[in-house]
Amino acid sequence: MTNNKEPAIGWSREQMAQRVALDIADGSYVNLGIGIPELVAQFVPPGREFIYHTENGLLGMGPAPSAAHLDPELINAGKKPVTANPGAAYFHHADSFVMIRGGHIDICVLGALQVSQFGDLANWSTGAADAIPAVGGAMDLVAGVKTIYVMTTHTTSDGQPKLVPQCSYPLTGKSVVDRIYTDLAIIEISEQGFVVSELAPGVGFDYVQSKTGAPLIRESN
Amino acid sequence: MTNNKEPAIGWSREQMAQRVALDIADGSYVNLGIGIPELVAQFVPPGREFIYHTENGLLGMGPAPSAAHLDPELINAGKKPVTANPGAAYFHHADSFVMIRGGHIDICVLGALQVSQFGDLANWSTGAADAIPAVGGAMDLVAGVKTIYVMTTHTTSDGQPKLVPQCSYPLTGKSVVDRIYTDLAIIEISEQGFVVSELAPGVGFDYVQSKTGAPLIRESN
Amino acid sequence: MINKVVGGPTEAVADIFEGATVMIGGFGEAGSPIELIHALIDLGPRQLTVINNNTGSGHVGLAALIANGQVAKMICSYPRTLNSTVFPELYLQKKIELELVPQGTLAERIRAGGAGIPAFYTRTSINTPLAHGKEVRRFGGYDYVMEFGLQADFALVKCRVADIHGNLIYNKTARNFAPIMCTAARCTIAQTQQIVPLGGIDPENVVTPGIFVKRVVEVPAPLLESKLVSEGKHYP
Amino acid sequence: MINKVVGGPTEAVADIFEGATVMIGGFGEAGSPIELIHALIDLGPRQLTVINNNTGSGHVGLAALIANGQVAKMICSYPRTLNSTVFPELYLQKKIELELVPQGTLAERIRAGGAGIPAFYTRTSINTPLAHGKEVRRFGGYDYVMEFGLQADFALVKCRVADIHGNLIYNKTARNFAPIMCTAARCTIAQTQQIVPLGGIDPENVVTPGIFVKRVVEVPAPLLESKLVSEGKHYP
Repeated sequence: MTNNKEPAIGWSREQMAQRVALDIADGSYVNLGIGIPELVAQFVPPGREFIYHTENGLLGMGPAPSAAHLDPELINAGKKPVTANPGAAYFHHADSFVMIRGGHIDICVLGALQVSQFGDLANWSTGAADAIPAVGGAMDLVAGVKTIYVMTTHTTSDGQPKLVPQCSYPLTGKSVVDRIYTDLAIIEISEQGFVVSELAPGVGFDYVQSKTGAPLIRESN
Repeated sequence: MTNNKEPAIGWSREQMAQRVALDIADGSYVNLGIGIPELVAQFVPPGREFIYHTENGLLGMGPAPSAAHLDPELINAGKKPVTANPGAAYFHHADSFVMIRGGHIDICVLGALQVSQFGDLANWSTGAADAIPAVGGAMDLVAGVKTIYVMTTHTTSDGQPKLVPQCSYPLTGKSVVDRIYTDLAIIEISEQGFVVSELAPGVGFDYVQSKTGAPLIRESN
Repeated sequence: MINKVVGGPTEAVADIFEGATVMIGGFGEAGSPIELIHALIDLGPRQLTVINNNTGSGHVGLAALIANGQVAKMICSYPRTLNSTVFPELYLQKKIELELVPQGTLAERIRAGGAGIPAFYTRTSINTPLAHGKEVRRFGGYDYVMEFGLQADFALVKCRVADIHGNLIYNKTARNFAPIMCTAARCTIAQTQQIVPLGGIDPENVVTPGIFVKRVVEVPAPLLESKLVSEGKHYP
Repeated sequence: MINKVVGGPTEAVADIFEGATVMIGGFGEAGSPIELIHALIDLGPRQLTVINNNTGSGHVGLAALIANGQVAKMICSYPRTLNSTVFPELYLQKKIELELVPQGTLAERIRAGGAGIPAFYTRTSINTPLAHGKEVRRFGGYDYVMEFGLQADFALVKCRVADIHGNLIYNKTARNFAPIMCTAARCTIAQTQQIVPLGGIDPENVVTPGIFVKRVVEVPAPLLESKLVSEGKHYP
């Protein structure tokens, strides 16, 4: 049942994004973090409609434009060109963060450097002395959005666990993450710690545990 | 020089309004309280332009409309129909009070029940047990607007002083009034108390003092 | 797919419950969602806390809701206006509670409630009876009063145009409290004179983005409170 | 009579003084008032505190202002972006100060500064290093951090259309920080692609009412920061 081989196993980034999208209810207001989370928009299940918020001041964000329709003043939080869907609205930054801080956004999908077993998130700084600290809207999002999903590779590029007993990097927020989608598993944050709710095809519980820095709990059936 | 007779002497309400208007600089953003202060808009000196703010959500308020152009959804803070001048803007209540609380309005002209010699204003409640307390935007205006002018009859309808050593009615704000325009005189608030800067034609200093509840100071020339 | 349009005022307000806190847009009659208020009277929940700048006039709209005994407490800045007799009478009989809040503080408290700000400081009301019992704190040499954010279970607002996502635009000074109330209520219900297709409102001109609105109901020709009052109408 | 239009960027920024606090609109290049910033470089005042979400890119606009040694301190949320090298180098050499503020807190602090709110509470940054040294207070069972309003001597913003009273409308997501910065500065200077007669902007659609704007300067075809950066341009 277990699989301890090292070659590419588990979900691809696209499959992770698809899996996240499946868990978002029709009609949700969604904020997608920069990077991998942006992929989620490509996998909206048939019959569902999500409305995307980008914290720089647009609700109803659409996909990237064709080269002919680029507008350097219509961008997302990652400063990449986007479009506005019918029914969109522009607003200023204070109003945009009313949506975030006021708890009006249903779901935010973010990347992570580390997630602790009790849902602490570190995703803005490694705390290195020579780093330029930059936080953007991450702390506002985890403090205000109703549900926080993290989407991340299960380990760092050099194989270190990103799911840890306690974050060693500076926190973005404490006890803020609800669920983690990795290439290996879907993991809920419970009062007891990490609970594995789903394993990627061909991936065993023990293998995931071996890649995780804190104890995993099998979901009780 | 003094005049102790009781018949109508001093400035009319229109003359008071004209006198106030003379003291407002070109280009000022002005909020006029309900009642007598509204008359000021009729006496803008030639060559000057004032922009009127009404706290229910309009900057660039114009005069009352003709009966044919009444719109029950275009009203002033006194809930009377008004118009919008070219260059006007509508906004919601929180934004409207950003203008007030944030110190962006240059001058507010208000009525008064009482003004103390140190500039305390009482204009929202007599404190009577059977009164329905109602404050509206008066406390916001006196707390936020840069310059507060009071426009009032010098005494109550039964001859009691409205300019007093200390307000007996509940305060709207403490040390907020800059200048008082009455039917008898123009009175500045100084650190020493009431200073008479101008007397209405035919009105003597002693007469004004006799109608005032606190000592008046002659302006030094 | 997202379509927030519901059939009518009755359906729109059907889940407003006894003891609910309800923000109601409008400054006097401008922006008063009178059809939604009348539907709330038909529904009949009692012990409501209502947040509005005033207390209605005559015997229609908000005044009728109060007259019908459904309102336990009003939070407002100016409870007496022309033709306002219902609230004053009940207040003097101590049959209704009043929390009097300066108008700008009321607006800011509602905005704060919608913005996730639990408390803020303002100079408004300092050294007055309305600051009694409130925390006073000094910043930069001046005293300020601490005020709390206000939230509600429901907001009832009136607008001019809406789309099916709940994006709203208003009419002139009828905008007043509506945009901030939409942000501060768990369930915002908007009556609109017109519903347009998606894209019918320029994204640059949206005043209330749809994220703040749960239900939209079309009322093409809303009643005019002042007209009803001058005719001596009572609701119901 | 009121006419806030001035002749050009040079005249518009002429009184910005050494040690001034300057808010500069824009999120990356979207909304960056590049002609006003270049005029500020020409003018040369030093020891500025600049408030902007970022720190510019390449060697034009805000990055050039920093490279020119005029900025003592940046208050921002995200000082590293694509092609941003000027600030990082000076920061690592300890030649420029940084106050890092979460983006939403930055926006709310600017709004508070314009709204006469000296301080407010937010959950953002609680239990993180960015809350260190700040007052924490409990409301309704949750901890919140106290944050202070931010004000400035000047704000420089870019808009799409202005009238002579200083009413402004923006272009898409270039709106970002500009409307709140306009409220929080003693002197707001707006560069606009177009000036229209009074009445040329529908009062329902005004985003920044003229009361918040002191000077308007027309720049019909503003430079595009990303284009200048890709061409390797330096200013001056």
